[in-house]
Amino acid sequence: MLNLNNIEVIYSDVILVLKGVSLDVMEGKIVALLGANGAGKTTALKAISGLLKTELGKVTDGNIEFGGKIIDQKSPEEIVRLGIVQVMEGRPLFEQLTVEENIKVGAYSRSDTIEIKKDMENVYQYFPILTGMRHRVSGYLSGGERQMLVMGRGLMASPKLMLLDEPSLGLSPSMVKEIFKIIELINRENNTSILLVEQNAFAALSISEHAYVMENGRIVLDGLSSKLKENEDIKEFYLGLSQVGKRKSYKEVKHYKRRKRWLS
Amino acid sequence: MRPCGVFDKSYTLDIAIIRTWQHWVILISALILLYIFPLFGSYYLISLMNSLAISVIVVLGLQIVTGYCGQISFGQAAFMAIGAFTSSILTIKLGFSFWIALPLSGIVAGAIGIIGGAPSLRIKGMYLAMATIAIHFVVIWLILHLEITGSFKGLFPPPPSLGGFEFDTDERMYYIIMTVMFIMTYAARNLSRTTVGRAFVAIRDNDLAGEVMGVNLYYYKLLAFFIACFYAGVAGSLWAHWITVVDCEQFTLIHALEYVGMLIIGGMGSIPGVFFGVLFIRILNEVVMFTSPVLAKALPWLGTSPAAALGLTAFGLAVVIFLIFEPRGLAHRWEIFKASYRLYPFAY
Amino acid sequence: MRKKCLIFLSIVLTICLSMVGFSSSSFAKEKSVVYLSLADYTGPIAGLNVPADKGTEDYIKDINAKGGVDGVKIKFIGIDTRYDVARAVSAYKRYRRTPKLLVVNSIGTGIARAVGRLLARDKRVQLTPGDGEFQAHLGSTFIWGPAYQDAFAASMDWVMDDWKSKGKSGAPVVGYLNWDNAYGREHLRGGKQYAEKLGIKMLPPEFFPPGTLKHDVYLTRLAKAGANYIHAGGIDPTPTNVIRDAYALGLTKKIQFTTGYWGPTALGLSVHAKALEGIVNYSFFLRGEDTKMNKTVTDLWKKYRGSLDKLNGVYGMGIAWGMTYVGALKIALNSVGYEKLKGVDMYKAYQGITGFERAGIQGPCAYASDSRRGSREIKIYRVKGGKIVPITGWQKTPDAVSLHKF
Amino acid sequence: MIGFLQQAITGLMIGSLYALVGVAVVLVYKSTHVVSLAHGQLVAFGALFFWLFFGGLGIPFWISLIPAFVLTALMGLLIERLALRPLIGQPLFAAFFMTFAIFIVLEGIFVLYLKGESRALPAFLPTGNIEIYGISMPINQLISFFVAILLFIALSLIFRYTKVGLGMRATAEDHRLAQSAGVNVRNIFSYIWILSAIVAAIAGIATANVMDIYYMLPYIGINGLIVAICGGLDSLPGALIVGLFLGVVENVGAGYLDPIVGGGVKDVAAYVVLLLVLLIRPYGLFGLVRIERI
Repeated sequence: MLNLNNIEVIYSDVILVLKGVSLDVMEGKIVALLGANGAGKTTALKAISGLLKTELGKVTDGNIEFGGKIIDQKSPEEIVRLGIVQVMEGRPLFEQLTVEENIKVGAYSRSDTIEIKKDMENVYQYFPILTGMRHRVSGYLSGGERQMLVMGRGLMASPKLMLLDEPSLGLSPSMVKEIFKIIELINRENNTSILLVEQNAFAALSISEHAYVMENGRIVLDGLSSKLKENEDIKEFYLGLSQVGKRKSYKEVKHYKRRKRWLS
Repeated sequence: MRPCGVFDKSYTLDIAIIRTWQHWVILISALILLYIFPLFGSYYLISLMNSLAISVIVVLGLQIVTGYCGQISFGQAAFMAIGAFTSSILTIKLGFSFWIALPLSGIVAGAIGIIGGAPSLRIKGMYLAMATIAIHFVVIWLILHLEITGSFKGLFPPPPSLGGFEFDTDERMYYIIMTVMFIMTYAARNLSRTTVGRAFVAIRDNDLAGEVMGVNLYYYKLLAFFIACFYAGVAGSLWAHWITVVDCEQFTLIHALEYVGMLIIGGMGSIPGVFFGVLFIRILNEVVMFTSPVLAKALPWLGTSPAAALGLTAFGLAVVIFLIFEPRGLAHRWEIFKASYRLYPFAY
Repeated sequence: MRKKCLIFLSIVLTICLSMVGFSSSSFAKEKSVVYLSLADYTGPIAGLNVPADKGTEDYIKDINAKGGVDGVKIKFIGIDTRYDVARAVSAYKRYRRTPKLLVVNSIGTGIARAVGRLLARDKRVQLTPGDGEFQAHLGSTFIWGPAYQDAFAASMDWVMDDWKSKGKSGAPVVGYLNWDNAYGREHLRGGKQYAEKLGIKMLPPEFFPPGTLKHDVYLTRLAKAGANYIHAGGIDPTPTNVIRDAYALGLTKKIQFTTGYWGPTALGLSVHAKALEGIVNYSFFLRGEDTKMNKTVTDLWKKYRGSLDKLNGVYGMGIAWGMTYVGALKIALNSVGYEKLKGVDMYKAYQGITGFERAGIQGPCAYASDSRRGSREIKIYRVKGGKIVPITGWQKTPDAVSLHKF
Repeated sequence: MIGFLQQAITGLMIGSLYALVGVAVVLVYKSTHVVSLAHGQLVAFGALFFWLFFGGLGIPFWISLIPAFVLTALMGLLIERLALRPLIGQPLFAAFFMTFAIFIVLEGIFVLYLKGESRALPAFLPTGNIEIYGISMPINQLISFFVAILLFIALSLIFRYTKVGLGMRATAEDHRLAQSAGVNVRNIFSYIWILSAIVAAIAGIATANVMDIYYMLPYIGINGLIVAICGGLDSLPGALIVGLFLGVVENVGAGYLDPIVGGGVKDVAAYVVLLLVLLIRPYGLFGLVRIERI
């Protein structure tokens, strides 16, 4: 459904961030995108959702295809209309707006009032906590509530593809569990494809079907999540397990890292 | 960008304002040309040069507070008024000579500028800009309503004199104004490479970060206002003794806006930019002045004399065009030109 | 984009420069003298200057068309100063060394004072509005008509007459409302003393900044202090605006408003005829219906401007300036000839033009070696039925300038 | 006491006009983060356009409102498109200077058109005064006062209950976030400028109704800016309250201080208020304090 074909992204005409990234997201599937900080995961998401343009970034090579249409020159709101919603990192909210208004903004690109009402009820079903705070100003929500609100807002655009950027960041383990449960639920019930960027590789690999690993602006590894989970390197770096399942010391990791690289 | 083959072999050389002998030649010949200008320049050109130089001094001050220190000020015209009136009061009522009144009026304007700059400690950006506009009106109102400033009648300061020699014509004033302008330019140019200048730039780029790094915000912000208003005060004093009549109708908000426009067109944070900006706006003004009678004849619906209206529009449009197409001002163009000249025939 | 912009700018610049060349080369080789008008054509006093300078310009055009003054053509230059002293000074400096620049008409009290010093040094004639200080100091400045204070004093005479004719006893209370600048205060320097000598009770004067949009505060204060008459100053449309506000407050019924020379002209009348009904206006030049009766004025207006409906009384004043200038030029040319003609000669000529008649637009010229007054007569008008009609004939103004120590 | 109340009520009437201009400035700031002086000219040109149709051509009141609004809105739109949009991404004060420059450009055109004359709108509101407890109020000013209040309520309703209003509020918070939520931010900018230009035009017509179209009319924009800044720039109720307050301060100040200091208080009252507000509460009386991070 979504294909990134060898895209290259440059910020303010100088900084080359993505150096030829290709990835595919199939319809109705959850795809995970893993990688260290600064690998270019968020940039890839922004390239898809069109938000790059607001940050002086540009897709200079390759193209992004969504449902057969090339979308890399489209504006963010057009892309939303096509059915791609990005749930940004850091859970940004419209803090002066109430919870309900925040959710309503999510449906801004739609004009089918009845459907919107239905979707709104749907969102409240997914996130029952939000029902009680409908008219509260959203700036005072807690981290987990914010994450739910942000995802709920994303859902309101009735997306075919959701780009989730680190939904588990800074949440308690139980909350992370809940969030991931809901992600799966959304995927299953609405048949929404999900591209998930995560640091919590274990959780991401558990719910996703397919996964990509990025480093330094390149995709360095990809495959079925179940397979990747078994991959030694992944275990090393993302799951924090040594070959025999023991924790390794930091020193060894450094040593190993210097020695072995996937690329370059 | 250094010319090819010129290297700085010592720190002194690195921070020198004038680096090569070619610079010296250009500087000295330009100075000579400047000083012998009255011998062949027409009367009108000399008076234009005088007003240009006074504007340059005012905009230099603005460059320091806005271009270097990042504190937007629309109060320059008001502080010029303070300088002009201080100088007039000192010479007329207290019998000071012009030569003492000139720096004193700068200091008085600077001191009042510190009060005027006080809001900058709490606010910045357009809040500060609006505050300086407010200060402008309050200052002008005070001048109009105080007895000592001659109230609505204005004051008539005498032309400066030195040992019986009266600087009472534009040609004679020219030398004083040019010399003062030269000194002020040198001082401003020098300032930008000292600790103070660097502190200003730090405050401009990020005042909080600057404070964390040990720049005393209050001190340097107020210092920037003091210097800017000092410049304005000196310019005001020169203006007063050149025109020999001051009243507050000479210092309006439009003038203050014009100074800021000059700064934008010239380029923020650059001393040569000040000259470019002042020249550009003044020449534009004169061109409009000259062409408007012709235009009025060609297009009768423009009215009897559209000069003022067209002048405003031309000035505004110039600022608009520069903000869109060349936000770094003429100084930036000048740098590009210099660099390409030095590197010729290579591209870089 | 940038390139286009540069090209555009350079085209504009070349056009402008060529125009500069064109306009400077058009200084004729024929015998000509220059009349410079530093006037505000677009600011607060434009309502006065534009029609007035049109009058001068048309009159000069007419004289030139008839072959000039003894073969000498007059060049009229009007500079828009926008009520800005700095601009006026630099504009004068531009023309300071122009040969045969004899007279500078500097409109605006602040401008007159700033440029006046330069003109005195250059020994050139300066014409200026009714600022009494010049009369008191006798520089090389001549005022257009009676000084402001003289005319104000004359209006106080009328106030006393009016008060008595209404059969009221006691002293009338007069309020004064004017601009917060030099011009606005000039009337009182001498005028106040005169009024008090007559036994009029003057309220503390009210001043407001030029360009104020609403005048309710001042008007209500004066009304509350019991003013029977209010002098509304400023230059049209300011007095019109003041009276408009008074009308909205319902004050015009109780209080008689008076205005000065620059009070409601055709401009104000065309905008607020209803509010202005009944107000009194004193003037040293013909205005309103009187202007339309004056053949000189109407002929010139018809010739250059068209329909009489839009004729403004101030246009006539402009013609009077032109007439005085031509009259003085004749005297000067007779005495020294064209080649030697200088500002000083014109200065002497202006002093010697005493009693000069200007087609009845203004009283006989009162310029003399000890007088700077353009005339000493004023006429009092009243707005009736949307028209400015005279209610008195020419009256001689008292000398109020001498009552103030300048 | 009656005198004081009279002054205050007169001030309120004038203040409602300031408030309208302030509201127009706040509208633009809220969504685009541009502090605009150009609104002074929108006010003046709004009044001028209305005069052209109503006074000049003699078209009935309600019909001539339409072209006046359309033309002013077009002007607002052009300012946004041609001058401010290219500045996106540049420092905030570039946009601030830009509005100053636009103010000057339009000032030139305005002055060129008026040539120092003034234009009065034919009376379209009933004239005369109402007297309540000895306080007289001109009816036309009273009407424009209520128009201002109604307009303010209408704007608040638009903001609260319509989709576009929601989009505007969302845009005001965070441009990027709004974009990612599918709000067409550029369209919102255009709508905002149109809306605020229409508010400015209404302010212009209301102002011109009591004070004529005069060369000083655009300078009401500075008062509007003061109102907006004192109110906190992003608060509509703030603009309303401060606007009314400023009108009262000006009038009462002029009424009681003028005889003491010798006139001209009206000229500086607004600026003194601004300075005081900025010194006491730098981000306005009703504004949100933004926390700055390095």
